Amino acid sequence: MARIVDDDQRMFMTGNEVLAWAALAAGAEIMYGYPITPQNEIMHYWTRLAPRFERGFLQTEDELSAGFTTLGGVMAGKRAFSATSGPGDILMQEPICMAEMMRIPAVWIIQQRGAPSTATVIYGQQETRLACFGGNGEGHRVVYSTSSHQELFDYLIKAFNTAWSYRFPTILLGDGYQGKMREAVTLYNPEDHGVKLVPTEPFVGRPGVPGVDRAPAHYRNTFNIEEEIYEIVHAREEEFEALTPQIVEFESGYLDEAEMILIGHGIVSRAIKEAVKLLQNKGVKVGYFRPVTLRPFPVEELRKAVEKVPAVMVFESALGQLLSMVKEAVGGLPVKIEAFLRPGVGICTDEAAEQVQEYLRKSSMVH
Amino acid sequence: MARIVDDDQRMFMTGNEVLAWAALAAGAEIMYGYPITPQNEIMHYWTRLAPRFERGFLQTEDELSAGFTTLGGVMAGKRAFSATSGPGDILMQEPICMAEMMRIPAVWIIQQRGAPSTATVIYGQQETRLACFGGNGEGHRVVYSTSSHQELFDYLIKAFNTAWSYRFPTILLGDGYQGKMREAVTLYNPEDHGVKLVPTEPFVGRPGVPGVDRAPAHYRNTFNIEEEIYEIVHAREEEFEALTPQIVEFESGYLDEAEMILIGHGIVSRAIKEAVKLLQNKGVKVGYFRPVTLRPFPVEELRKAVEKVPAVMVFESALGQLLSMVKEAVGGLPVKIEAFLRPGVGICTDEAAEQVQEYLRKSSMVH
Amino acid sequence: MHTKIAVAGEGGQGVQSIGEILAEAANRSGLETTYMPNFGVEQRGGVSIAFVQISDRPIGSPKFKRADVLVVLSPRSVERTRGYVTPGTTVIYDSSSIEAPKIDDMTIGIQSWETLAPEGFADMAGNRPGKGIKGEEVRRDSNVRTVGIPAARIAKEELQPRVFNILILGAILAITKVVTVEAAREAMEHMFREKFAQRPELRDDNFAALERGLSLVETEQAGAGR
Amino acid sequence: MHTKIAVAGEGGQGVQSIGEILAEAANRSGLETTYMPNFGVEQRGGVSIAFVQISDRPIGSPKFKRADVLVVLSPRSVERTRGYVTPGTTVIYDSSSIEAPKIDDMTIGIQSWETLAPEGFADMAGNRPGKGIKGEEVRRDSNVRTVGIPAARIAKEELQPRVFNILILGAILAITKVVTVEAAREAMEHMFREKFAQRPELRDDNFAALERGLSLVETEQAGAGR
Amino acid sequence: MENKTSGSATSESKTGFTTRTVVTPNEAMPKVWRRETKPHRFCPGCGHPIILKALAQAVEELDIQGRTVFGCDIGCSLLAWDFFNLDSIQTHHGRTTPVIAGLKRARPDLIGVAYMGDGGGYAIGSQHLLNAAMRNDRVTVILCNNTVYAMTGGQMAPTTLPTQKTETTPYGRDPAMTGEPTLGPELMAAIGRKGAYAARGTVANYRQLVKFTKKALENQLADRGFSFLEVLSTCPTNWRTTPRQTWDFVEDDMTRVYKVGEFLKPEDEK
Amino acid sequence: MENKTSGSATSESKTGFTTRTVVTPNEAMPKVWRRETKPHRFCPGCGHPIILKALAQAVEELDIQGRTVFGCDIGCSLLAWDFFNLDSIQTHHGRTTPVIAGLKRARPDLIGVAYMGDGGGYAIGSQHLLNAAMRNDRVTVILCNNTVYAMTGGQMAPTTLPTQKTETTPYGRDPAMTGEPTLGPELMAAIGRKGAYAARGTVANYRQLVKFTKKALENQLADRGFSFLEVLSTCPTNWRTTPRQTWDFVEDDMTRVYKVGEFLKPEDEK
Amino acid sequence: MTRGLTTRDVTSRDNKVFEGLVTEAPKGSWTIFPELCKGCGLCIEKCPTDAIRWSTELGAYGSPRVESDMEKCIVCNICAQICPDCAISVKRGPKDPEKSN
Amino acid sequence: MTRGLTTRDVTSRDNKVFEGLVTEAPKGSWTIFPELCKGCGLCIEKCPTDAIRWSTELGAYGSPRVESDMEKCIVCNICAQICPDCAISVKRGPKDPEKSN
Ligand SMILES: Cc1ncc(C[n+]2csc(CCOP(=O)(O)OP(=O)(O)O)c2C)c(N)n1
Ligand SMILES: Cc1ncc(C[n+]2csc(CCOP(=O)(O)OP(=O)(O)O)c2C)c(N)n1
Ligand code: SF4
Ligand code: SF4
Ligand code: SF4
Ligand code: SF4
Ligand code: SF4
Ligand code: SF4
Ligand SMILES: [Mg+2]
Ligand SMILES: [Mg+2]
Repeated sequence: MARIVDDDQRMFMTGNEVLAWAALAAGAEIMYGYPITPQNEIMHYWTRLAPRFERGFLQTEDELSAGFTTLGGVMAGKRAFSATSGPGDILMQEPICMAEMMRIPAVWIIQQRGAPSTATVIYGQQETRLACFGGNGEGHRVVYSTSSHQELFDYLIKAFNTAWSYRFPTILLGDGYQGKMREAVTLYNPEDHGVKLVPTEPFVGRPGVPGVDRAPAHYRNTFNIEEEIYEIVHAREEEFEALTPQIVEFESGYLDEAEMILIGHGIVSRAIKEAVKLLQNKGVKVGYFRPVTLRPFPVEELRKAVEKVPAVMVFESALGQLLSMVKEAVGGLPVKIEAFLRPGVGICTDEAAEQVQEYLRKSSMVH
Repeated sequence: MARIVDDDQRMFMTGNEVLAWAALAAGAEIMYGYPITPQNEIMHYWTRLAPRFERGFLQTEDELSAGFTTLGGVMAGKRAFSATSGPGDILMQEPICMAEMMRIPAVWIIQQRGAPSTATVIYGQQETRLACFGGNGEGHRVVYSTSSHQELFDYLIKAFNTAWSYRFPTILLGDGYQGKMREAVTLYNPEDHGVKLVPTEPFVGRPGVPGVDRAPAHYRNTFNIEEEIYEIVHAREEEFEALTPQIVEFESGYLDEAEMILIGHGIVSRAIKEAVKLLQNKGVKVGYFRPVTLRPFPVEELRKAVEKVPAVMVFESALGQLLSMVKEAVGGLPVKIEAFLRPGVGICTDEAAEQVQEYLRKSSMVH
Repeated sequence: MHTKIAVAGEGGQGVQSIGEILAEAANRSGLETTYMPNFGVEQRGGVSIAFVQISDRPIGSPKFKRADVLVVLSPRSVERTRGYVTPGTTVIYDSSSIEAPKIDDMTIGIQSWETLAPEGFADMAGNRPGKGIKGEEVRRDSNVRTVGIPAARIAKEELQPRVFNILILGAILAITKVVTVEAAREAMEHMFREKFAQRPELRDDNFAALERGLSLVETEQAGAGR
Repeated sequence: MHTKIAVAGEGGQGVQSIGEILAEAANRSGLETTYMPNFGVEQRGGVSIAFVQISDRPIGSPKFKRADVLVVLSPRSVERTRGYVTPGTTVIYDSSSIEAPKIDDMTIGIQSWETLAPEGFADMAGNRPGKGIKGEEVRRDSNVRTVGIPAARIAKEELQPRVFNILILGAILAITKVVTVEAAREAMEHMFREKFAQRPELRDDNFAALERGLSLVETEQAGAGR
Repeated sequence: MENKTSGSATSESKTGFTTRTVVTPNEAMPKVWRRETKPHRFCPGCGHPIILKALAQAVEELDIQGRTVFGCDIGCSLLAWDFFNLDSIQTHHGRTTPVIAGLKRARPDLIGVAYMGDGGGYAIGSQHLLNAAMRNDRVTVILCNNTVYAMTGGQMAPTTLPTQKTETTPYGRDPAMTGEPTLGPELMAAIGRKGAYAARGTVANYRQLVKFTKKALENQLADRGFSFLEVLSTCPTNWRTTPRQTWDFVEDDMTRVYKVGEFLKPEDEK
Repeated sequence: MENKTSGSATSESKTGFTTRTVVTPNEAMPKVWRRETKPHRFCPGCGHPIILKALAQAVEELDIQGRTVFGCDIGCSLLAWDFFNLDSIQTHHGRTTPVIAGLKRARPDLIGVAYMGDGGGYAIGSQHLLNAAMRNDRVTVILCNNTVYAMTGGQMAPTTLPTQKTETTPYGRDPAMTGEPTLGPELMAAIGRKGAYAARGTVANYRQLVKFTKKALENQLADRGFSFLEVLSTCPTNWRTTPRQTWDFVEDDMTRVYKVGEFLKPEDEK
Repeated sequence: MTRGLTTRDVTSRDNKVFEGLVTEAPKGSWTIFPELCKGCGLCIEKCPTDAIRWSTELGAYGSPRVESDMEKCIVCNICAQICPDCAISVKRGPKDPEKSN
Repeated sequence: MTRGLTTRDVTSRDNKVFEGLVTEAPKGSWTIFPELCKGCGLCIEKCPTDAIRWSTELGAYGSPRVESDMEKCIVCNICAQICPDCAISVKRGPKDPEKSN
């Protein structure tokens, strides 16, 4: 793969532009896409950059096609990816669930917008459940939720590596804010940072005549018998669980002695981290926990974090999607679960801090 | 509406045939559909019956079209419905989430099959999460999970009434077993059983010239500003919560003194109910709880049921979709949650009973 | 009372009709009944299985994994349905086309696939290194009764080949007594109303076959048992 | 140090450039910076807002609800951005096209929509009987500083109409000191490299406007304040 | 159309003619346009509202305002969701055809108009367009051909001209890689359903546009068959054109590739 | 093809000729058919495997077994997922075209064949088929026209003949309500991309079918353009026909509506 | 019927009026509606007699609007037909429409 | 590369052989493969000389298979071409292919 920058290079650019560069750095060979706000600029930058780096691009007739052409590209042995949002994300679930069943290591970037339906083109964390569990059920995929331009870059590279290491479709989950805002990022060649790109392999079209020199590769997603599906789903689940320690990622801080832990993912985690620092400066004992992988979800890690804490507060720009995951994860522990849910709108540092203080004031009055 | 039977009539037929009759009884005026196993026979019977009862039918080019033509039919003021399964269910989420946003009272029948991807055409409860929470997020819908042919009939009538009473898209969630098996059912005219059909109203095409005699009806699903979505989603949530006591349904039995409560929905609830009776006959103190509405989920009712019980066991033909909902619902209670998960395969009375006895034996050894 | 019956055979043998008549008759007798065909992606070919349950209390899953009565009408269907055999199962087979099925300790309870799939697909599926369903155990005690009925031969020689399945039905009724002969007759009258009306000789043929099936058991049962 | 700046004006006024230059300059000064335009479904029309944050610590949400510095360049943008005003906000406005904004107790903190939407859409949205965001409160104490700059007039009369926005930028720098003039100049050199190379007079015009904006504040600031 | 002049202030114009101020419902604006929502949300120089003006005029002339339902797509057509004094449904991207087709099946007495962009009609919704045409659904589809995905910022559409620069063809559309432009009415003519109507109009010829629009509606009124009208339109925002360039692009560049006229009339038959 | 006769038992046939038993790889079966998976899973008398025999023969004659990738749809075509000694991908219903088109873009050296039913191609996947044709994607699409949705039990397809009874047209297809049959190759010809190929073959004319299949592959080999082949096929299971009726339906009824032949040759151009 | 539906709360009558500047000439009158004119310039290019020019006054978006030179104008109505915003109204005939009533 | 992929575990060589019944006549030989013949009857209808008829033996699905009357057969190969299951092989020419080798 060609080096994309001479040396580490600090840039000030939009998140969508970062992603186009990250895909180049990750060695992505072809993008398949259909326009939808707020991810369009990934395509715009990619179509400008791709010819310079000899990468491919195909604009398709819809997201179904974008997703299925991506699967074709991956099965041809290429690092292929697509990007979408909102209503396009719904359609993309059809190819994603075929990728789950057939273990096709395709990569998707999802920049969440408002929901449900066409809603707004701007921002939200309302596609979290869809990104993690979309499709007709029980497939396995990896979902990284990023919070900064640097993470967009780092984790898109990682997403390709995860996909091709474990053969689970992999999603990078961002949002419209991340796509459209500008902030600083350092672009680099992965090898300069000791990151090796996991090699790809063709599923079909390998050398040799099938049936003569080698067995033909026969891929399918249909089964005739109920018990086959039972076996496949269970086997996948076991494999996914076994791999979880390798894949799962989270970030936390100030957990010791915390009276409350703030939980948030993606860009909201920036606000809660800052809020925690703010409160700590004021002497308020609070910590934070941020799942970086939403699938697999850092269940054990979260349980450990909240074990000794009286309460957590979940922050999300959604009506309780992360909240569901948290509730499920901490089930059985005595921790009280509060939530600050702002479907479709951003959460600022100040208001996060205010919410926590308000809660602590009220609950101390009760005690 | 024409009477569909002279008098209550006991029949022995397949579930898909029951549904065609139920739609007639519910006064459904037009069906839009695309073939997919295991729901095809609904269409087959409907196309045979519809002309006799002057109802309409349109076979479309795909499920997207089936869903969106259904929305057109409903907005024209007709009781319109569609039916699907599996991969078609994924596609149907696009129109369903438009229905959520625009409060279009369309009715869908979903006969679950194996998952993920094309999988099997037979059976599963793996589309439970999709049926309840599909789409790009946070829309509101009502989901009834049926367990017998009689319920298919009763609840499809109810589904139309719920949809048109509250203007939430409504789903009747069955499965391939229910669709394909034969058992006894009593068909009746709703009015004979005191069931009134909620009247419909056109969204568009009402009498009068818009802008002259009356205001035009302008429906949209797109908003320009983040805060609008915030408001809409929150307002819907409040409304849905307020309506929950009216809509929510569950079934339970033998809860008193139970050492364990068995939880299951849909056809699996038949097995657990029978298992409970079997065990009770043997003197084992167990009860059961079955959510009939999966959305809204009977959270309060379940919490009340399990409050004083040491353990519950969730049974489902899926990898933990109902389990997630149960975990979320009972969060904070000290109850232990066990599960018997059989993705894509049926659960029999005997094995349910065995599982419970096994668990109770083991846990009594521990005590 | 709760009887689980599986009837298995080749596509053209009319096993689904047997299941349907049994279920219809039970339903008419006021019993709880479910009938379910198996189905897969293919339209034709392979072993066809009918699952019937008849009970005096509500029925759980419409499929089951152990049969009280297993009827097998072709060699392939024997292979396909071994898994349904459990201690206590009565196996009824067509002794004119199948050797007495070897039911021994090793075959009882073995995991097998339920399917109507044509060979290639189903075999391939069976060949996968399946790990079996959790909690499944091979049962080692066997208490299985087998009854051979030379149904194909008798149907061909004495009656008509096409009433083969009704002859089997008669035998099932005689052996299991899950429904009365009258109920079965009524069910047939109801289900084949139009056909019987058009061609009354069909009624006679079928009812003769039913009788012959019933009487066959009385004469041959002892010999075929194990 | 954490400064939240919102710049609002009509589509053609170059508010996004102001935001971009500020952000670029801050970034070049080694500060944490985010810049975000607002965007909606339409391609054009309506009030355009640039959101910039400059801080010495990591930044949370790239949008915010209360601005430390609010720059409003057209009458419509005053209406649209009232909600960003909070005690402590500095409001900079173009006094040649806008009357001194009436900032009173009642307008501070009022909920308004962030949008670049053309009138019809946005107005309609504003007209909806919105219930506001929970936890929102109208703040009653006001401690707002307003600074009027006759930027449009000066740009037209003394400079070029097209450097109107850079003149405003100069004023922002003078008033807020969020970044140094040198940093802003460097940012412009970087961002307009190609344009400046092609038409060097552009550089001179822009830098002149920047200077004029800086100097303007020194002379007019006191008068415009409230 | 009554034009109440409710206020007037007279001034001498530079050219010597009198200029008065009148306050009026504006009779240049069709009554079917909802005045309350004007000025509308389309960009300056956008062709969409010209198409919608022709539609309004046709509805007015055919006197079907009381039974016409207007459906618009996602794409700039959505900006028309409250544009008319017509019952209107804004649908999903590409899905206006099935929504209106479904409505028409349920209420054949209504006149269903499905309005969409070239991306919505020829790309993501092409299965619906094609199959509604095949079924000869009694609906009127009007498709705005502006050679780009306008609302998302100007990406290549199926109608983008060869060598045309867009956000996803920054070096110009290369037909060898992305194909030649889609010709909708020609395709409809090839499908050639009995009683169907297919034409291509242009915002550069307003009179003809009204005529084609009327025919596309009349065909539905007469219950003859599917009606399809593509209209060559403008998007100065994404084209980044001056008014002169805008017209040149429509009248020269586009018209070279897209022939204006009627391609299938209800009388024709295959 | 070598035909090793590894065992033989001779008997006198009734007509006086000798009948021997041979054990052989069966040279009537193309080498590209995977013997291990035969007998295949299609019903007795199904036309699918005849089409797949022609495909195998064409692949063999063009000597491209080593670089052909076979994609099949959901529909009875999925039964071919392990049919060939070819790398094969069974995809989703209607999505074979994009999977193979995506593969071809990524690996232009491969020969991509997308095989599907008439439901998969003309209904749920029609946007893909249409747009791949518009883009002139260098893939070969082979579509089995059996006038029904076969795998789901025989519902109306876009290709169902007028008055034909299916599970969803129990009283016969009424073109006034459901449209006339879809004519695929004719549509492709109307799109008329330079270098594209469109033809309709029939299982009733095997030699011609092989010829058309070869041309559809050669066109991709020559990198000229999109290649489309519809094949009139049989579905005795859902038609509920005897062998005689099966042939009559294909050769008479279907061929009256569906003309067999080549509709667009790479030389032709629009 | 509007429970929870996303329909606008609109009055049934659509009575909005616009302010128009009518310039009258013997051939007819030409009216511009400044609050509607977005200054797209399309009419300028379409006028067969080059009668339309930019005004110094502003239109709907704070951008310049157009005006017509009635010496040149032949009241052909093309500008009005083509205006995407219905910002022009052209009337042939009697100098003052009011007087003719 | 097959970690977790739903590909079949197949041997690379495809060596399966079938049992064929060859009937030889002077014009050539006609082979039926009983385990492949599903008894669809398509060949019977297509044979130009009505040479094919039902056999009393069973084929692949336990349904009757076909056989050819070599008196009538003109070894035109149509039946073989049309057989969906490749259950027929036809060879023109020397009575015994083995002898000709
Ligand atoms: C399923 C889905 N995919 C993509 C989008 C994003 N989207 C919104 S508008 C649009 C482009 C519309 O282009 P066109 O149909 O040509 O209409 P125009 O804006 O050009 O008038 C797209 C792709 C969406 N809203 N939904
Ligand atoms: C998205 C989706 N919708 C529907 C189906 C159900 N389905 C499976 S096969 C089939 C019919 C296929 O018909 P056709 O494409 O004509 O192929 P044939 O079986 O006739 O060869 C359908 C509708 C599916 N699997 N996926
Ligand atoms: S972006 Fe183009 S199509 Fe959309 S409103 Fe503006 S000019 Fe019209
Ligand atoms: S159902 Fe029809 S198309 Fe499918 S395999 Fe059987 S004969 Fe062939
Ligand atoms: S066409 Fe209309 S909007 Fe455009 S400049 Fe002329 S009058 Fe103004
Ligand atoms: S009416 Fe005709 S001549 Fe007069 S300004 Fe308009 S276009 Fe020009
Ligand atoms: S065509 Fe083939 S399968 Fe059918 S009967 Fe003839 S030999 Fe047998
Ligand atoms: S080879 Fe020709 S003549 Fe001989 S059986 Fe076959 S079709 Fe008939
Ligand atoms: Mg467009
Ligand atoms: Mg078909």
